[in-house]
Amino acid sequence: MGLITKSRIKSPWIVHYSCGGCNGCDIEILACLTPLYDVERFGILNMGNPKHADILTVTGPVNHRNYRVLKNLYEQMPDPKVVLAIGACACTGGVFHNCYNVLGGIDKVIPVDVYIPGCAPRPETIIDGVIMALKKLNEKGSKAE
Amino acid sequence: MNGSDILMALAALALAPLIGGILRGLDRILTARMQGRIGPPLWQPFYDFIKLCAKSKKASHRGPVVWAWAYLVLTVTAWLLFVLRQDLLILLFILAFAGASLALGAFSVRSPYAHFGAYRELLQMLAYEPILLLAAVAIFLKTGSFMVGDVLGFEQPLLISLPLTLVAVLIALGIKMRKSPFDIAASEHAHQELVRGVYTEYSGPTLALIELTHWYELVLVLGIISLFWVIPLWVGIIIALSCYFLEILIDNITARLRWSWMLTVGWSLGVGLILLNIVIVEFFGLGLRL
Amino acid sequence: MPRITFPFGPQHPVLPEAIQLQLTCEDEKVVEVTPVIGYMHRGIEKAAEGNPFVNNVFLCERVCGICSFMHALTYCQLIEGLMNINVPPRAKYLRVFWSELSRIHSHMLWIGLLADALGFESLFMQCWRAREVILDVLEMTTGQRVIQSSCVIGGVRRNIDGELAKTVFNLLDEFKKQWDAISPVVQKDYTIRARTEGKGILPKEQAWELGIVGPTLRASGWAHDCRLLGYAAYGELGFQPVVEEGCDSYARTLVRVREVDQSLELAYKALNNLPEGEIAVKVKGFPEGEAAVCVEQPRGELFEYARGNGTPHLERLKIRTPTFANIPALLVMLPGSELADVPVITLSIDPCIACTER
Amino acid sequence: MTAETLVGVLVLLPFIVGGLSFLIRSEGLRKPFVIAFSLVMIIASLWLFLEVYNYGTLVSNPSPVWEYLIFAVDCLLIGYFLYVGITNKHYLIILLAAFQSVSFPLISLPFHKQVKPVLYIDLLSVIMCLVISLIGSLIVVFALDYMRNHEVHHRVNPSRQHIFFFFLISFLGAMNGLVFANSLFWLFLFWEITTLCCYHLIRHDLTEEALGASLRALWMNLAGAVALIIGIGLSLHNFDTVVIQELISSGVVGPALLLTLALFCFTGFTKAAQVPWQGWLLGAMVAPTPVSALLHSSTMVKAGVYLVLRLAPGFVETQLSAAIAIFGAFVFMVTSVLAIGQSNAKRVLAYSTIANLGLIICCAGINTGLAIAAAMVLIVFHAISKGLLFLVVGTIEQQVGSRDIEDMEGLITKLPVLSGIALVGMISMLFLPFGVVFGKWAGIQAASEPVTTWFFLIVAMLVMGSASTLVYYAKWMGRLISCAPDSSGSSEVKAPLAYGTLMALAVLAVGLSFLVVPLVVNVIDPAAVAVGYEEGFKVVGTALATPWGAFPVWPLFVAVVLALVIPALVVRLKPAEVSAVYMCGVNVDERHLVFRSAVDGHVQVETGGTYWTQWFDELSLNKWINAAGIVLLAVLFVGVVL
Repeated sequence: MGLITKSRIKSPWIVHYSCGGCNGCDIEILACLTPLYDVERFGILNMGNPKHADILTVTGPVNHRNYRVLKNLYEQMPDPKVVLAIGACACTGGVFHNCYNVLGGIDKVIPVDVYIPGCAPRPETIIDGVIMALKKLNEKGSKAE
Repeated sequence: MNGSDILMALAALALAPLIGGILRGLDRILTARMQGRIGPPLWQPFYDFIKLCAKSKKASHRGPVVWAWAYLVLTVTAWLLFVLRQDLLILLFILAFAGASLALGAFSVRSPYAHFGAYRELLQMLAYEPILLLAAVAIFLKTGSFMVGDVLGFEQPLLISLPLTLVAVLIALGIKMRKSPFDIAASEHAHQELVRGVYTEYSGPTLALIELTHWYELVLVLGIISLFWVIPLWVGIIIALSCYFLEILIDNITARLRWSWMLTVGWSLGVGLILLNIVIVEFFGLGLRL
Repeated sequence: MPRITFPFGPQHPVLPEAIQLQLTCEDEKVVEVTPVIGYMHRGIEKAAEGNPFVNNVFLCERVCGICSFMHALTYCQLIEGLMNINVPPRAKYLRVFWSELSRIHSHMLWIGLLADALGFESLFMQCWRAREVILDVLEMTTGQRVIQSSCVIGGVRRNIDGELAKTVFNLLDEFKKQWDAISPVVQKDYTIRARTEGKGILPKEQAWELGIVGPTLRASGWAHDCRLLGYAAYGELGFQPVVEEGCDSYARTLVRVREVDQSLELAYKALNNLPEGEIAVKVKGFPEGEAAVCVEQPRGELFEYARGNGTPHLERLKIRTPTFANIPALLVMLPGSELADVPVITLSIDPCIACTER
Repeated sequence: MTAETLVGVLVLLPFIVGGLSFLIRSEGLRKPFVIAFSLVMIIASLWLFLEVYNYGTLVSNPSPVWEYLIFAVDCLLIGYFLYVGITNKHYLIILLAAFQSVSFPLISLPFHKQVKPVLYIDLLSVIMCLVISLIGSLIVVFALDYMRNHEVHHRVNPSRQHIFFFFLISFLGAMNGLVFANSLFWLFLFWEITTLCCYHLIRHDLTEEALGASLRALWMNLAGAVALIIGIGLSLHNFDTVVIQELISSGVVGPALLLTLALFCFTGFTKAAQVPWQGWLLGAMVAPTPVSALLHSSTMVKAGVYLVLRLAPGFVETQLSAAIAIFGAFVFMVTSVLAIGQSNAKRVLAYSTIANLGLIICCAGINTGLAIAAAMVLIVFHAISKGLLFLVVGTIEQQVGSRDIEDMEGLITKLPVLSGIALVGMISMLFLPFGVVFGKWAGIQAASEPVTTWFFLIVAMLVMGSASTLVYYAKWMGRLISCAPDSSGSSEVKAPLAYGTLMALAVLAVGLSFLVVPLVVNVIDPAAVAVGYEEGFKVVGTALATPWGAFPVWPLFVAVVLALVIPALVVRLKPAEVSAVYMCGVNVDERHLVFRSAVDGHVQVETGGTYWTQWFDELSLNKWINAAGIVLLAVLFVGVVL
C-alpha cells in the first residue's frame, strides 16, 4: 500500500450538510464524534468547510431550494471526493417521499457513492458507511493519478 | 557560517517538521484523552499532510498561494535563524512578517470569512508581538546579548530569574498555537463562526503547506521556551514540553473568548508581567546583571 | 462606516441545520440580520392530509428528530381529543417518562452544541457522553435511539416493568452521577459566563410581546410552561416551571441546566408512581371535528390543530413549532451584538429548523 | 567649485529658482527648467556629501553683511505673520507673532559678538541635506505632473501653480539652510521660512478646510518658534552665545543649559507634530500630496527631530534625555495605536509619520552611539519610504478619486503598477530586512540597554507601537491585494514623470536597504562619531552587528526573495483550478461575489474594512492621549529644573 493511499484512507475529513431531514441523522453524525464512538480514531474530522473535506455527508431529502446549495458544496470540494447519503430520506426521500416540496434522494442532484439506510441510522452504521466510502475515495484518487 | 553550521541547518530543516508533526499528533491524542476519547494514531498529522498534498488544487486566484509560500519560507527562515544562533529580535521580526503573510494571504481573497479571520489574526499579533519582543529584551537583560548563541552559553538558568516572563510567554504561546481561550482567528476545529477564518479559502496542497508551517512554528516557539533553561538543555526541553502540555490542558478547560479580552490580557497581563520581572531583576537585584 | 455583508449559513459549521442569516456587520458588530428560511421545508402538513391518520404519527415525529417523541405525543393527544379516547393512566405516566427523557437528551445536546460553538470541546464531549446514557435508556425501553415511535394513538407501545425498570433506574443513577459533575461547570465556568452573560438580551416585556415560548421566555422571567396545563400525567406529578430573570444567554443556559435536573426528577417520579393497568386502548372509528393541543416541547410550546371529517384522512393538520415563535427573538438579540456572539445567541433560542420549516 | 560655493548653491539656488518659477507662467517652460534644477540640486548635494565625507566637517563664515539681511528678513516674516493673524482675526497667532515681534529685536539687537562658525556642516548635516535635496527634488519633479492633474480635477483657473512651485522650491533652500546653520539666529530664520512655506502650501487650495488647517499649522509652529526665541534669550543670558556647537559642548551640564535645550527640543516637538501638537500635521493632509510628501513626512517635520538630534550630545546621560526618550516612545506608541482606527489613507500616513518621528526622538533621548545611529538610519529610510507612500496615495487619489482606504479594495487588479509600488513602500516600512525596520530594530536594541531608570517603560512602549504599526499597515495592504474573481482589468493612466519618480523612490527604498551595511559603516556611524558618540555598529562577517545583536543583511534578502518574489513569479493557476470562494453554499455563480438570500434574491457580498472603532476611536482617545502628552512635556521641564 502506497503512502498516499494509506494517508488517504487514514485521513478522511468530512463536511456535513443537512438538506431537509428531521435532524435525527444529523445528531447521530455528531454523536459519532463523541467519546462513545470517537471516529477521530480513524482520523475522521468534521471540518465544516467543503474546501477542506474529502467526504460530503448529506442527510435529508433535497427540496426545490436546497439542491443548489448541495450542488455548490459538492463542486467546491477538491478531488478526490465521495458523497455519503445518510438515512432513508437522503437515500430515497424516505417518509417524505410524497411531500410536495421534496425532490427525492440526494442522488437526484449529485452522484452518491455510499447509501446508508436507517431512520435514523445508528452511529455504528454511519461509521461503517464512512469506511466503505474510503475504498471508493481511494479508487477515485488512484484513477486520477 | 562554517561546515558544521550548514550541516546543522540542514538537519534542523529536516527534523523540525518531523518533531512538529509528532508533537501535533501527541497533542491530538492528549486532547482526545482529556475529552474521554481514544484519539487518532500518533502519525495522524502526517497522514493528513500527505493526503492534502495528493488532493487537487483549488484556489480563487494565485494570491493566497503566493502568500502561503511566503508564510512557509519566512517561518523556516526564522527557524534557521534560531538554529544558527542568531539575533532573537530579528527572528521575531521575521516571524511577524510570516504571521502577516498568513493574514495577507487571507486578505488577498475577497471572502468575508477569510477577511474576518485575517483581521483577527492581526489582532492576535497585536496581542502577542509585544510579549515576545519584551521577553527577548528580558532575556537580553539577563544574558547581555540578543544572540541565541550567547543565551545558549549563559550558565545560570534564566527561569530562576525570569519566571514571570515565562508565564507571559505562555500567553503568547497560547495565542500562537491557536488554543482556547485564544483561538480567535482560526480554531483547531471548524466549529466556529468564521469557518476556520484565515484558512477558509485554502485547500489541498496549499493547506498542507500551512500545516507544515505550523509544525515549524511550533518547534520554534518551543525552542524559544527551552531557552529558559539551557544548561543542561534537556531541562529546557522538558520545560518547553510541559508548557506545551499546559497549553493543551488549558485548551480543554476553557471556552474561546473574545478578541477584546485577548488584547486586554496581552497588553496588560502579558506586558505587565514581563515589566514586573524586569523591574525585579534590575532594581531589586534578584539575579545579577553581567 | 464600512459594511460587511455575507451569508451565515445554510451550510455553516456552527449551524447543524440549514438556515441562513444574512448578516451585515460594521467592524465586528452586527447591524442587520435577515433570517432566510426554506432550505428545509418539506411540506409535512400537506402530506399529512394524504396519509391515513394513524400513519401520521410516524410522519409527525419526523418533524424533528431531536424532540420526536413530543411531536408524536402531541399528534396522539390531538387525535385522542378529536375522537374522545381515554388513555389509560399507565400510558400517561410512561408518556411523561419518555417526554422528560427526550427533554433531557435535547437539553444535553444543546449544552454540548453551545460548548462546541464556544470552542469548549471537552465540555461538548462530556455532555454528549452523558447524553448517551439517556439514549441507552430510550433505546432499551422503546427500541430506537432518536426516533422512538413508542407513542401511538390510544396509548404507548411498550411497557416498562420488572428487570427493565431496575436497569433503567440504574442507568438514570449513572446519568445523574455524570450530570452532577458537568452541571457546575456549565453554571460556573469563567469562560462560559464571560461568553454568555449579558449577551443577547431579551427584555422581559418584549419577550412577552413577541410571543416567545419555552426556555427562552422563562429565562426572561415568565413562568410560562405548557406542562402546567396538566396534560398526560403532569397534573398529578406536580411541578413548578424553572424561571430565571437574567434575560440573557446565560439565563437561558441556566434554565436548561435546571430543567435537566427537574426533568430527571419528573422521570424518576413518573417511573416510581407507574399505575398498574393497560398501556393502550384500541382505536375505533375516524376523527371528526376540530381539536387543538399544546405540549411543552424542549424548545417551548408546540401547538397542533386538526380537523377531521369522519374519513381516515384528516382535512387539515396544522403544526406550529416553538422555534418558529422564537425566531423573532433573534431579530431583537442579534443586532448590536458582536460577530463572535452570533453563534451563542443563535443557539440560545435552541433553534430547530427542521421543526420550523416542517 | 569650492565646498562653500556648493553650500551657497544648495541654499540660495532654490530661492532663485522658486522666484523664477513664480514668474514663468508657462507649464511647458517650467517643466524642463525645474527638472534641470532638480538635477543640479541632486548633483550639488552629492558633491557636498563627498566633500564632507572626504575632508571632514566643513565650517563656513559668510560675510557679516548677511546678518543684517537675516535680521531684516526675520522682522519681515514676523510682521507678515502678525498681518496674517490680524486679517484672519486669529488671536492666538496675533499673540504669538506679537510676542515674537517684541522679543526678537529685544534679544537680537543688543547682540554684537562675532558668531563663529555660522555654518557648521558635518556628516549629520549632509545626510539631512542629501535627504532634502534628493528626495525633495524627486518630489518636486513628481509635482509637475501631479499639479497639472490636480488643477484639472479641481477646475482651478487661472492656474495657481506658480505660487505652489514658488513655495515648494524655496522650501528646499530653507531646509538646507536650516540643517547647515550653526548660529541660532540663522536657524531661527530658516525655521520661520519653513513655517511660512508650510502655511502657504497647506492653504494652497483655498478651501475652507485648507484655510483652517493652515492657520492651525501656523499657530502651532509659531508657538514652537516662541519657545525657540525664549531659548535663544536664555542662551544669550546664561552663556552669551548663539552657537549651537558651543552650547552643546560647553561641558557644564546644569539646569540652565538643560532648560535652554529643553526649550529647543520643545520647538522641535512642535515642528515634528508630536503629541499634543499632532493636530496641525493631521490637518495639513488637505494640502496637495507633494506637500504632504515633502513637508509633512520626509523633510520639514524632520527639521524638528534634526534639532533634537543635533542637541542630543548636550544632554547625554541627564534626566532630560530620559524624559525625551519616554516622550518619544509614548508618541510612537499612541499614534501607532490611533492609526489603527483610521480609514483615510493620508491620515494613516500622517499618524505613521508622527509615530516614526517619535521613535527618532526616542532614540535621540536614549542618546547612546547606537541609538543616535539608529535615529539617523530612521531619518534616511523613513524619508524615502514615507515620501514614496504619500506620492503613491496622491496618484491613487487622482486615478480613483478617493484617498479612503476602503476605496482601495482590490486596487491591485485595477492599478497593478501603482499598487505594486504601494506594496513595496509598505513592505519597506513594515518588514525586515528593509531600512525602516532595521532602524526600529536598532532602536529597540538601544532602548534595551538600561541607560536610564525608566528604560523598561521605553522599550515596552516601543514594542507595543511596533506591533500596532504592523496592524495598520498589514490591514491596508490587505485592502489593496483583496481580489474578487470578477475584478476588471487595469485602467491605469501612467503619467511618465510621476511614475518615474515613484519607481525611482521604490528602487531607492529597496536598493539602499540592501546597501545598509556600507551605508551604516561608512556614513551613519562616522556621522554619530563626528558628533561625539562611540560607534554604534560594527561588521561581523556579512552581518551588521550591534554590541548585542546582529543583522544578517543578505541572508534576509535571500529569504524575502525566496518567500515572495519567486512564488509571485512562479505560482500560476490553471483555469480548471480556479474556484469560487466559500459562501455557505449559496454562491450564485463562480465569478461573482453574489449570494442567494431571502426569496432567492441576489445579494452582493460586501467586504468592508474593520477598524475596531470601539477601541481605536480617535475622538475618545484623543483627550487622554493629549493630556498624557502634556503631562509628559511638563515632566520634561520639571525634570530639568530638579
